[in-house]
Amino acid sequence: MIYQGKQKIWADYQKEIPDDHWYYVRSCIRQNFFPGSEKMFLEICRNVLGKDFHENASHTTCGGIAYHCDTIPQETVMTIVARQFALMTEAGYENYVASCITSFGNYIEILQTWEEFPELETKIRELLWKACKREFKKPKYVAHASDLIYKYRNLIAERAKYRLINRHTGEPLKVVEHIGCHYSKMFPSKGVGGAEYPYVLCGMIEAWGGNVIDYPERRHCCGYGFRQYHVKANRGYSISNTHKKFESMEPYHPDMIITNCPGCPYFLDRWQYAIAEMEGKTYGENGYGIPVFTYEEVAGLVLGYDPWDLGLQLHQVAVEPLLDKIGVEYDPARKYEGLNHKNLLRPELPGVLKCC
Amino acid sequence: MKENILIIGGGIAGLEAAGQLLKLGYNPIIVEKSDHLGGHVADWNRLFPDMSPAEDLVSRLIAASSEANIFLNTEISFVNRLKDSWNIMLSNGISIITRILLFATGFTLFDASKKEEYGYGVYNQVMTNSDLEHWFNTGQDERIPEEGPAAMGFVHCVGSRDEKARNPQCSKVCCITAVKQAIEMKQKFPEAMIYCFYMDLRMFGKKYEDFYISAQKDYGIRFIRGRVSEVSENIEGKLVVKAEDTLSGKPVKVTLDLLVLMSGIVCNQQTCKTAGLLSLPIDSDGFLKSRDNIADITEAPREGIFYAGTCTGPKTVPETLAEARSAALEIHNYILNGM
Amino acid sequence: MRERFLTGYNDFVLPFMIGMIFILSYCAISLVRIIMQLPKEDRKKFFISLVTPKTIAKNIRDIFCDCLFHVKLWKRNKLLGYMHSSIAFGWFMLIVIGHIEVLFYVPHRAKLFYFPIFFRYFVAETESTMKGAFFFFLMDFFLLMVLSGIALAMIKRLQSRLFGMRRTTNPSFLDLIGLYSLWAIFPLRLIAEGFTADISGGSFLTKSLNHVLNSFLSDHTNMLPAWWAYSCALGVFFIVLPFTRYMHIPAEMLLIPLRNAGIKIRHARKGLAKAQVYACPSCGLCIDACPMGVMKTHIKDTTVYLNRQIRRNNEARIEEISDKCLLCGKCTAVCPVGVEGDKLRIAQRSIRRYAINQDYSNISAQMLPISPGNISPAAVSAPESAATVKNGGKVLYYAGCMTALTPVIRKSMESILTKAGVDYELMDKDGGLCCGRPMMMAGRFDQARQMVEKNTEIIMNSGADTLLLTCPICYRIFKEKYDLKGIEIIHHTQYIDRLIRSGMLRVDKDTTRYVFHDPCELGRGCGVYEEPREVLSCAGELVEATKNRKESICCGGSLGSLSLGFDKRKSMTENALANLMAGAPDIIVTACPLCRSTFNRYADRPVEDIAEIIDRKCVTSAAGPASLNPGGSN
Amino acid sequence: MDFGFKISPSSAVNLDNVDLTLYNRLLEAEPDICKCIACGSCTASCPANRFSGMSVRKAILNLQRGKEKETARMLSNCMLCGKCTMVCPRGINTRHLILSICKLYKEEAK
Repeated sequence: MIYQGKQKIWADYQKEIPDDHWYYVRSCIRQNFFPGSEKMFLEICRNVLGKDFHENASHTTCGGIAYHCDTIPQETVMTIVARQFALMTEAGYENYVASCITSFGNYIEILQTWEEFPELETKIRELLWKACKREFKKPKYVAHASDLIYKYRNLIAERAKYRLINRHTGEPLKVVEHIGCHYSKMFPSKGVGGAEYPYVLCGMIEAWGGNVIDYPERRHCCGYGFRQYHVKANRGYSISNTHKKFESMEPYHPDMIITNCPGCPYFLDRWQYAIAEMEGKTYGENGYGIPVFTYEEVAGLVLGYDPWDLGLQLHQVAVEPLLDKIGVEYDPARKYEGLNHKNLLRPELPGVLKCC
Repeated sequence: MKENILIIGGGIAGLEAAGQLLKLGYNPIIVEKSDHLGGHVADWNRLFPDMSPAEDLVSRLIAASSEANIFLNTEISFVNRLKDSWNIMLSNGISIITRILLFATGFTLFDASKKEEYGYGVYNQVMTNSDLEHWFNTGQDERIPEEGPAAMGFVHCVGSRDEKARNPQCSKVCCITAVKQAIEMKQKFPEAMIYCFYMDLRMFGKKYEDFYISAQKDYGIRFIRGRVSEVSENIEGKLVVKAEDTLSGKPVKVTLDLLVLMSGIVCNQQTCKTAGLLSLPIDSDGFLKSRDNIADITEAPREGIFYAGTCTGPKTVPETLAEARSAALEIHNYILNGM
Repeated sequence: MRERFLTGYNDFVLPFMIGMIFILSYCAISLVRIIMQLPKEDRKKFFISLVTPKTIAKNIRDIFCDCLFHVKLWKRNKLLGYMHSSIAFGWFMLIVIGHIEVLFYVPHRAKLFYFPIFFRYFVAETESTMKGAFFFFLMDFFLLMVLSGIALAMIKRLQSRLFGMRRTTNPSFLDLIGLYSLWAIFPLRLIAEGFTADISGGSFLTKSLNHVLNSFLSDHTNMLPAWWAYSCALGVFFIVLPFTRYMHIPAEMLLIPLRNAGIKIRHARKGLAKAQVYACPSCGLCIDACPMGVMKTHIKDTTVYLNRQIRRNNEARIEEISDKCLLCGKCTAVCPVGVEGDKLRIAQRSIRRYAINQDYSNISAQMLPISPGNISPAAVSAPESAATVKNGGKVLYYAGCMTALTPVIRKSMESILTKAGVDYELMDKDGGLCCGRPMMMAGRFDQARQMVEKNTEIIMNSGADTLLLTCPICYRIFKEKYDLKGIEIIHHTQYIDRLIRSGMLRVDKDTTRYVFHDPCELGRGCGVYEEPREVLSCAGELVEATKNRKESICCGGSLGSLSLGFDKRKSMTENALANLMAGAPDIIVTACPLCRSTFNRYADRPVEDIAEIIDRKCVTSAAGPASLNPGGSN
Repeated sequence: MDFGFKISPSSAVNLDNVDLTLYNRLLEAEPDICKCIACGSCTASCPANRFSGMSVRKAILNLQRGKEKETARMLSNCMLCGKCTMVCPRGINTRHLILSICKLYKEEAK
């Protein structure tokens, strides 16, 4: 591997990301899967770094899941997106940041389509007006939330309590970065680092002290694939692809996986349990799995937030071995204690995959 | 006084045209931007289909054109149109007045790093056809181990027939070059397993098909019809190459020690700039536009300007030489017929 | 005549006796083994044939014609015929007359095996033996006959072309010993008898020699060594005989009755196959006959060498030789002793073991795209009732795989049928099953049988009463292996001939010169020679090739060869084409799709199927459609 | 545990893991197989194609890709009629090739 070669490509794919004043839209599913992530994003941007991030409770889904599941037509998804833009315009923002990778891809795809087919844009404006009497301006900048964390990575590193370093050996942690397919595979120029060697997560990992692993199936999909998971008959295909990724990264013995997509961490995390049950195989050390994180969770961890406040107890793969490696302080007894100090109850432990 | 003819480019087309024009009694002036004559062919080792050394051809051409005025490391700075001629200002400060210009500006090899998925410049064992020829010539390249690669691959059509790489045209020579290089590698390393990943095999020229059969039968080179989709590195630092074997409709994966990218022929950006100085049109494929693509391939739409070789599109060596001779004759007739 | 020795014995008879006893016991054991190796029903058939007067007569006639007079060789080349029959018949007569002499003069010695052979040593002439002069003359006459044969044999080794042979076999070491001992026997006998002629009497040859010998060798001391040498030569010849090509002498005498009993090769190495292999005299006629012979490299792949390798159990070479052969059958046609080179090779192929064995049980007749109109009500009933629909029955035309690649033949044939008003149906319009012959030729009988069964089912259900074929490869297996009760199997050359004869087809004659190439499977394979010629004579002038009919040269494209590559076949095709040029034909005509496409590749003039020509030349017949079914009229 | 779905093996052919021992033996007997240019004439003319998908082109390719069972399945209905030999533009002796494959490779376990 020639690192300079990658740097050269990264240099070709730098995108302009304004520093402040963003209109933030959430993901449909992340709040259920990784509830601490979006909260942590706003916490870091607003409170730690003091930036202006606006949010509107009336924003909806972008329609991406339905679009990629082939259940709604393009005009519908475009009108939904147009309404989101209208909300942004009404709030007086022109920088639009999405929490979800599929949303991000969806916005980019729609904006590019309108550029190629302006008549479609006109039509959507009419449809939006007919539907809810709203008008919109197209955002000046569209970013994914990971772009911003990437942009703030050094600021975060300056304030970091922990680094991605194994405190027993002093070695950097071996980190697998997994980029959501819709981030830059459709429009390479819209992602930091392009499509083949995206830099957005690599940059964070490097800034926070970890070591990026480049393994053969790095580019491969997490296995979600919308229709592949949602249609049960296809679900074997979904898990087969996840399995392929783990088989490929296994020889590198990664300490953790960082992702920037709502679906990826979910499937990389939960399918490890299913694979363990089916094949009797686990990929982490001592029968554990490889812990999977969102980039916000990792940012929160290095900044010293309590792992249980980050919602890490909702992960399938136990995070404790990794927390121990980094040296993050945590109270095992508080793991299943809710914010209101109510007991969340301990989940049943799986048979093969070792969990805490 | 002998008629001045300015030849832009000192590759094989420029040299051959100069040699012919000398014989016809003119005064050819070659302007070459690099520090050597012979262009891409001078960097090549052996030429298909007879495996003749490229050096022999280039030195023969140089010898035949030695009486021409040759300016190396020189470019055209600007051009003034006079009444019936041009005043050409060169980067070395010399100005030339000529009534006739011959473009023999050749081509540029596609920058393989633009095909990011192949990892040229990123992975240690990815090289181009030109790098391999350089190794044939010098024997120096860290990417090729002394004992030879156990398995290696050739990727055809890198930057050719690729709309996204903005080169929809076929580069014509890569198929046969890949076969030639594969045979040469097999001759050097008989134990190596060699794969050629191709989209189509365009074996149009004299003896090309024989070459191909020999590669299959005598050298056991394995041809896989399918474009390489991505290249990655495994934990041992070997290349993992993925492609679809379109003939069986199945994806294939193979671990290789060396991957050679057959960079295609693309138009020379410098040529376009010079053409701009003379308001010459560029064809839709990015190469110079001839007066007619069938009957007048060597003539520009403007009087007194001629083309030879790959400045008008991908060509093989014999085609280029034939075109250079043809252009020289066109120039001769043009002068005889009183312009 | 009186005996010279009371004992009637001398040590010099020992070599002969040893050889004789050895060869007789060897032959007896071999005979029993071969007969035991025959399948039970074949063995029964054989024994019955041995007591059936008709076959007895045929056996005797064949043995005389083939073994002694070499009639087939006479027909091929007079010199060659004389050479072989002079030795065989001359020797035979020497033995017969020798025995008569013993019985006549010293009947009490008849039980001594060697006595007739060395008769002249043991007896002395008396005054009363003038009546023996008759025998003396005959003995000398036949000895001279044999000697002349031997002399010719010697000449043949140097100048085989005089005997009509371009190439001869390369003898093995033991063959050479056998050959030289055989050559030595008769001159030595002449010398031995020459030494004793003044005692035992003699005729024009021996007496004259005796005078010559006496003129410089005055006494009889040299007599004994000459008799020793004669006996030794005989002994050596008999001892080496089983290991040389001369084994054909006894083997042929077994092969003839086996053949006349109608026995077929059923095992690659045993029974009839073994008898054939040993009956091969290594004469090498098959070398010149073999179409592969145009390339020197293939000479050792001819039948004579196959037989030799089978005798040596050289498996690698047996496989190579048997796989390479085109199975054109010409070696079988020319073989003077009746070795079936093609069948022998198929038998060798049949003993190969394959790990993947084809199976067609998944294919049902319904899967084949045959139009439902083909399945007539009669089809549903039992096959026996097929005969009842014969008169109104139609022609089922099976074009076959190869014809699919030469659609012009199919098109022409269909056009002819339409013009003649024949009610026909195409059996394999959109592809069908292969007839099984190519599989058969590869020696995979089981697979071929499955195909035969599938096709039989389809044909029996078709309600047709005539099966028409344009491919001789198909035709042959349909003739030989299919059991199609009530359905006539006919090749298109025969069918067209019939159409013309019956007036259903009128053909315009012009001056075009046609040469007919006899396809191997049609001519030698099925014996169809006349009909295509009759048909062509109606269309134009028929000229003949240098070698035709039974001797026709394979086009080189045969499916029979498994291993001959495309590049190796070119020279064979060119040679076959050159053979067809003798009459300067305008058009080369054949009746096989494979021959047609093979010739077409290299021919310098048009190559056409007989159907194409007739289709072009025929005028629509006056007869109304379906007024007469030519198949039914025969 | 049965989830109602399972991990399926990759459909990709990993050329690193293809055992070519038998193929190399076949290659010795039939060196012409590398001359195949995958034109498909053999497939198009094959009468067994409709029954077992027989195709000499695919049979060769499958052996190169380690899919021997596929080849055995295809060959199971070959009638050895020789049409493929007739149409092959590279002059490959496909009939002998088929017989060689039948000799070397094992049939799918029944």
